[in-house]
Amino acid sequence: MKKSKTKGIIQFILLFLSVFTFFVMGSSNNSASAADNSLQKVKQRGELIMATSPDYPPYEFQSSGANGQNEIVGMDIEVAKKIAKDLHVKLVIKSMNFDSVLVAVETGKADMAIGGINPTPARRQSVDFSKIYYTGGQSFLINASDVNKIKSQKNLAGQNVGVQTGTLQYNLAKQYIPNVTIKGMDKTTDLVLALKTHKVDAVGMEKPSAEAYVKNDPSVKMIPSTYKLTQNETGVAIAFKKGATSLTNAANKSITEIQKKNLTQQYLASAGKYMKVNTVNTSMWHYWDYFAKGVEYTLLISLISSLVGVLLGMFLALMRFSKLKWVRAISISYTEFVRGTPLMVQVMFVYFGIGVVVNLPALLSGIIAVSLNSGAYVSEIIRGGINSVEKGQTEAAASLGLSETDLMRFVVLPQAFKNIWPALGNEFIALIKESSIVSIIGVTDLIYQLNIVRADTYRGVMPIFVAMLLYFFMTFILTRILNHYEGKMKHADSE
Amino acid sequence: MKKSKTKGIIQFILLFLSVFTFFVMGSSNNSASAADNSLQKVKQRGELIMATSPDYPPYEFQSSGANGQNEIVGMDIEVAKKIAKDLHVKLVIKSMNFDSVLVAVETGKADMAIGGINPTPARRQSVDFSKIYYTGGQSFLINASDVNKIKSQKNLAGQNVGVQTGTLQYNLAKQYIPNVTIKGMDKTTDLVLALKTHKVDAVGMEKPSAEAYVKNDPSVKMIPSTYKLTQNETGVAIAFKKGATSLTNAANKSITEIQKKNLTQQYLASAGKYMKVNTVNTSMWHYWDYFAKGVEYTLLISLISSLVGVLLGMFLALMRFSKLKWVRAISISYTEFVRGTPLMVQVMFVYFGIGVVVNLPALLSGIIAVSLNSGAYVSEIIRGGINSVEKGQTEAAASLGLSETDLMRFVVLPQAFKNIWPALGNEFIALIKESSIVSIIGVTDLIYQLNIVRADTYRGVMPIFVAMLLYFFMTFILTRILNHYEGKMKHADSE
Amino acid sequence: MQTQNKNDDIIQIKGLGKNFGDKVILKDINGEVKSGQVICIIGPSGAGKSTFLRCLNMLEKPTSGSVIFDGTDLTKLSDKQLVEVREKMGMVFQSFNLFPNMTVRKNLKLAPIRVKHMSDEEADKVATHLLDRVGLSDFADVYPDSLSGGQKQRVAIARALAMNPEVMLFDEPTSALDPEMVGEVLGVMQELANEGMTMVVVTHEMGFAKQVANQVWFMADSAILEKDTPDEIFSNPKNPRTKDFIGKIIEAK
Amino acid sequence: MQTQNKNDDIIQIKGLGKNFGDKVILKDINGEVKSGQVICIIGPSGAGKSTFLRCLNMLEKPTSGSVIFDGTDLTKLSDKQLVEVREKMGMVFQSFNLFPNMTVRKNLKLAPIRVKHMSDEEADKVATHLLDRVGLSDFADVYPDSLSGGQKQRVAIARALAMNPEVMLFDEPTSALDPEMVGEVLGVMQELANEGMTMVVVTHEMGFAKQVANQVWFMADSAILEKDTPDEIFSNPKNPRTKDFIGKIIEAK
Ligand SMILES: Nc1ncnc2c1ncn2[C@@H]1O[C@H](COP(=O)(O)OP(=O)(O)OP(=O)(O)O)[C@@H](O)[C@H]1O
Ligand SMILES: Nc1ncnc2c1ncn2[C@@H]1O[C@H](COP(=O)(O)OP(=O)(O)OP(=O)(O)O)[C@@H](O)[C@H]1O
Ligand SMILES: [Mg+2]
Ligand SMILES: [Mg+2]
Repeated sequence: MKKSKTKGIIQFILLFLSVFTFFVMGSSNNSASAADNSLQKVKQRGELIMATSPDYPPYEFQSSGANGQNEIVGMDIEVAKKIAKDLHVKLVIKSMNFDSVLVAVETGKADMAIGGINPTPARRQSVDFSKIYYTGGQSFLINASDVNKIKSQKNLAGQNVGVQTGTLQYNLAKQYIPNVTIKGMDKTTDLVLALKTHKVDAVGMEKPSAEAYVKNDPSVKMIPSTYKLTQNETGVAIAFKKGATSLTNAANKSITEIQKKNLTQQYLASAGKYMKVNTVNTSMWHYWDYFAKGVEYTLLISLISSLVGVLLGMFLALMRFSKLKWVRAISISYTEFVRGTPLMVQVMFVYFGIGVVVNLPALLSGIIAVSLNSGAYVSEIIRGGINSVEKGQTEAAASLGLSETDLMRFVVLPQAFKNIWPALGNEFIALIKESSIVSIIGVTDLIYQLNIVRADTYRGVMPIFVAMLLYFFMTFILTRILNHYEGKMKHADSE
Repeated sequence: MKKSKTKGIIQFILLFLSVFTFFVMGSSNNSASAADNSLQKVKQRGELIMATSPDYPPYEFQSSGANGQNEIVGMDIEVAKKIAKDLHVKLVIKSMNFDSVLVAVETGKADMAIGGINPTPARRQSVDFSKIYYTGGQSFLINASDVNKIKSQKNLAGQNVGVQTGTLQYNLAKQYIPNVTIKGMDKTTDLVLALKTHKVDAVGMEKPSAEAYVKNDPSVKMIPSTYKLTQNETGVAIAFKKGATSLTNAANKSITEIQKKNLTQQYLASAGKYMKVNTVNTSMWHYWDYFAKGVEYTLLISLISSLVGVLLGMFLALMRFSKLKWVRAISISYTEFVRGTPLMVQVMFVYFGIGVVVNLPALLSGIIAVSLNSGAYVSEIIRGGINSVEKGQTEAAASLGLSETDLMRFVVLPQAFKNIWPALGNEFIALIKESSIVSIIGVTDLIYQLNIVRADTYRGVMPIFVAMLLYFFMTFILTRILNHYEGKMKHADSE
Repeated sequence: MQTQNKNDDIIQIKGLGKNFGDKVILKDINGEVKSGQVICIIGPSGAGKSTFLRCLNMLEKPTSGSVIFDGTDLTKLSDKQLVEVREKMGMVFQSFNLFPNMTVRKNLKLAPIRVKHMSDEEADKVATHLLDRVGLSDFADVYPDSLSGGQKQRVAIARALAMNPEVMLFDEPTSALDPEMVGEVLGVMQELANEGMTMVVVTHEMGFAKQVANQVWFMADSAILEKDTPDEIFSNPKNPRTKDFIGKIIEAK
Repeated sequence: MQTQNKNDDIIQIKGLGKNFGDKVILKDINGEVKSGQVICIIGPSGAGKSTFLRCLNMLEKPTSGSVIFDGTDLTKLSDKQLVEVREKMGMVFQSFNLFPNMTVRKNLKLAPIRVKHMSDEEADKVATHLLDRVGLSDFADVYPDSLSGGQKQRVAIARALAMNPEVMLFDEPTSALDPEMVGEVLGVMQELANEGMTMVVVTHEMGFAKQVANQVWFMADSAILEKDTPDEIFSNPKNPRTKDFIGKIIEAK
């Protein structure tokens, strides 16, 4: 009973809004309708030109489908096609930035703009809108096995609900679901995994995203939310040039038919299929460029950091043999402190700490942090190398009257470096693994890229496994190469 | 001109909504007003009982102020005090879950509920609302130095704007700010740091949060957004029992005065002061329990993982000496693979991978991953220990006719373990550092806790530094302890 | 177990060969050790002396040929059967190889208890007796690390004797020792020889060889090049390689 | 620089003492080495022989007493001045200490070029001459790793001679060598002595001491307990510690 009352109020608001809309539109239309030949022009041209920004699945998005070519697909495209068909004209799609979409309509470069556009009052100032053809809003994803248990938002009372931390969904769930236990996570993919592993009973997310998941994964189902949101925010409509009433009305006729036959569901399903092609079918191969970029950055970071690390380490090691106590103290303190704290906290410290003073990009911060870290370890390696040179060498040099500098230059350092090449090689390999930590500040290394692929494919584990293999091959192959050269060096010696 | 037109439409909507509200309220009031003695009852009692959920700064929140005691403070509390004062009664605050706040009013356990409550139509079904006393909504934080450059949302066109990824703010900024470059980050604190380091020109966030920042940090300023949102979502009002018209009207009178004198600003400022006490004044000491918990978990994870790691490592090492080729192969493959991939990717693999099959909590997943990782390294340590036992020992044992088992049991393993205690100790210390990685799956280790403190204090660097010091002290002290016992063991030997 | 050539040869080496991969370490070694004999083996570094000695008790498996001990061809035995043979051949190494994790007494008792299944008391009695014999009764309960090199080697000899072996093999038992400790170890060895123990000793101590050995075998280039009495070998070597080697060693003294 | 006791003593040791922390390694050592003399130092392990030798060229700074070399008290010199003195005292170590990262020739040339500032050709001539003298002309361009122990030690001697020293110090130059290589090194040392080089040699090679040494010093317990001609020391030692030590060594031969 309570529910029906709520519904009534909403319907009342909707009714009012429609009347209001009509009134406002009508009043501005009056001045323009006299010269409206928009529909006629489209029919003469035989083409309906639409502007859109294809980066908003499942509304509209690029699909590099099974057949290879890139095409723009999505629910909105289907709607536009339907309108064009009803007008017996060809649909021409102009792809552009979302910012430019409405401008294209205003300036007559396109007949209409479509692209998940909410008909906000502000926009109604500059363009005319069709009827709302799809209503998005908030919904929940649940496990297919729970469809009988969780039939509506009501059933979520007292359950565990996952939501992205710090989002609208978080606040909505907290305020409107009684006794709910909220689990906040950062990534939608993680939430879906949490759902599938029954760590949460439902995940709150925007309706089209939820539908995309449902279309891709038969083990999850969607239920609508009963949050109260206005049409302005949830409805989407088509934008036309102000005064293009005849074209708008023609579009509205198509939309009425779409709504009557509930075609958007069908459109969404076929958009989902494209998304399916985009994710499951092409598997991990499809994302080889993502992984390649990750490998490239990981190697780059490791390489630069190990080079800088060797320079820094050499400096620190020589400081250790200085005659000045404070120079030794600085070197020891630095080395001990860096080796006594986790790289993760060092990366954060450099990024956020130095970031307060100078404006450092994440990549540079990451390289600096890893280099500073590596320097401490390399200095210990070099020191170890110097100490590994037999004491007898120093004594022999001294007994010959060689100076300290000559001793270092001709006797100790050449032997030390020969001893430590393997250790330096291992340090580089270790950096490949350790540099994974820079992903936390957003550097696009392999870990970061795998997270992107996870988010993109809705596949939780496979990208992790692929990255794991890539890391393993990198370290494995590099270890073999190093061993090979080490062997060669040893061989060359004994000749 | 365009802008004023927009404003006009909004005013029209607001007007309509007020009328509408009045109409709905009025109609339901009619049936109850006859018996309304709500105001009278409060005055007789001499107490105004309010229900609230003090976890929503700056509206209402717990403050363990400078004077030590815990009290509930915030803008809402000031509003309630004002009403109580105007009624010449005492204010009594009942603290409860947000879910229960409206129920408390409905069932008469409290006279009013206040707590950043949006007067949604759904709620209007069960309770009466006062006038809206504060309008929240979206706003931007900018650098104080930019106040002349960025005067309104309009000036953000073409600028860099930071927003939390996946939030309403993200979509709003993308859709409404022309040519904007959006930088998405996960944490509000990171966004504020990005702002202060001029990586972004503005940060979009909810108005009260923005105000809290402004109150705490003179280097940032707030500008309002011009996004169009309905009062239902941005306005907050006080809830009363249905039909408590006299009390509602009395409250409305106070609210009118509050609005006239713009008291909410003043209230917000004083709430900000409490927040200031809550953050800056008590510095890091105030959060010692957070850090303590982090240290506790970090030590716990390291300890359990190193124990399990030693068992696993022993097992793997003995497999290495097996006579069966495939047993050796399994041990080698496992060890090489684990040592060839970063712990971070292993943690993710265990959490999300095993999580698909069994429902594992993050802490357990973290411990499992770190243990599996440590096992591989420990097995190499043990193997090294066994190999470090001189070949002569094996030959001597063989020449005496000792069996392989006796050789291992009496001769090799006792010597091996004596050799590897230091290495095992170092492995434990290394785990303290490495376990920092489990924070990425949400285990409340020291890194995780420091991020909470960062979010809580709006201080970007200090918590990182404190955690760094804590890590250092842990590893430093443990290293000294280990060295001490190592020294003792050596001493005991030579006796 | 096959029984062949039952005579007074306790060890017979027949056509013994040993390769490590492609590398020939021993080729066609022949020889007999009679019961109670002391054989000294000399020769330059890398000649294969240690490898030969280790082939005698199968610490190293020969590639070809046979080693017949007490009438049994050791090269035909399984690992299990070898254990029984090894009990009867004690071995003493250049680097002592005492077990550092046990006291001297435990070093002596371990094998008798674990291999011969002696009782603890019995093993204790044997250990006490042998430590007394090598003059180290006072050191029964210390760890090897606190002993001098000479003392360590005497303990190693006692440990080998604890298994009551028929033959003792020594691989340069004194060359890791400081000169003043060489005497005490050679003294113990000489006593052993006097008591009739069969011994095969790799050593460069000419004095010991002259005084104690029945035969000196000269090894070089993976083979035994000359076998003779110590007097003949040292004063009148026949093989030019032997001549050269003996010459160098005498010159150094 | 103070000049004292200008006589034919090239080295005078006066009340020399050395502690490592609390541990007394040398106490009140006195002695003279005349130009052209060969002194052999013998004694048990840990007696302080190496430390004493290293105090002579200040590789180890004495705690007390003085070492007067060519009339100069070395304990009073700065590090810089010491370099000049060390040029005049060559040293040969038990473990050779050749520089493994240089060829034999480079090993010989490094110090003459860097310390004596010789030209490359000059140093090359010296190196060629000395390698010829120790019989290793053919090995000038190999790395030390491919030499035998005896060859390494001969290179080490040549390297020390390349600085044209007045005195040569040897610290157990043959005790890390296989027996057949001992002779070649002692041979080179004997030649050196015959040519009149002043030498201080820590060694246990009795034959060498008897044949070459002018004096034998016996060290034990941080002190020199007896100094005498080799004949006297070996056949008629006076000090009971000496007697005991000589007895043990002779017994071992
Ligand atoms: N396990 C092995 N693998 C390969 N080659 C080996 C092995 N053990 C010994 N050798 C080689 O066999 C040869 C003979 O070694 P062995 O130790 O028997 O000589 P040796 O006469 O005892 O010499 P030394 O007097 O130096 O002890 C040497 O060239 C040595 O490098
Ligand atoms: N740098 C040092 N610090 C402390 N003690 C030392 C140091 N160098 C030597 N010693 C000690 O000084 C004592 C004498 O050592 P030194 O090497 O001079 O004896 P040695 O007579 O040469 O013995 P060996 O015959 O074993 O070479 C020994 O007890 C040794 O442990
Ligand atoms: Mg050998
Ligand atoms: Mg010495």
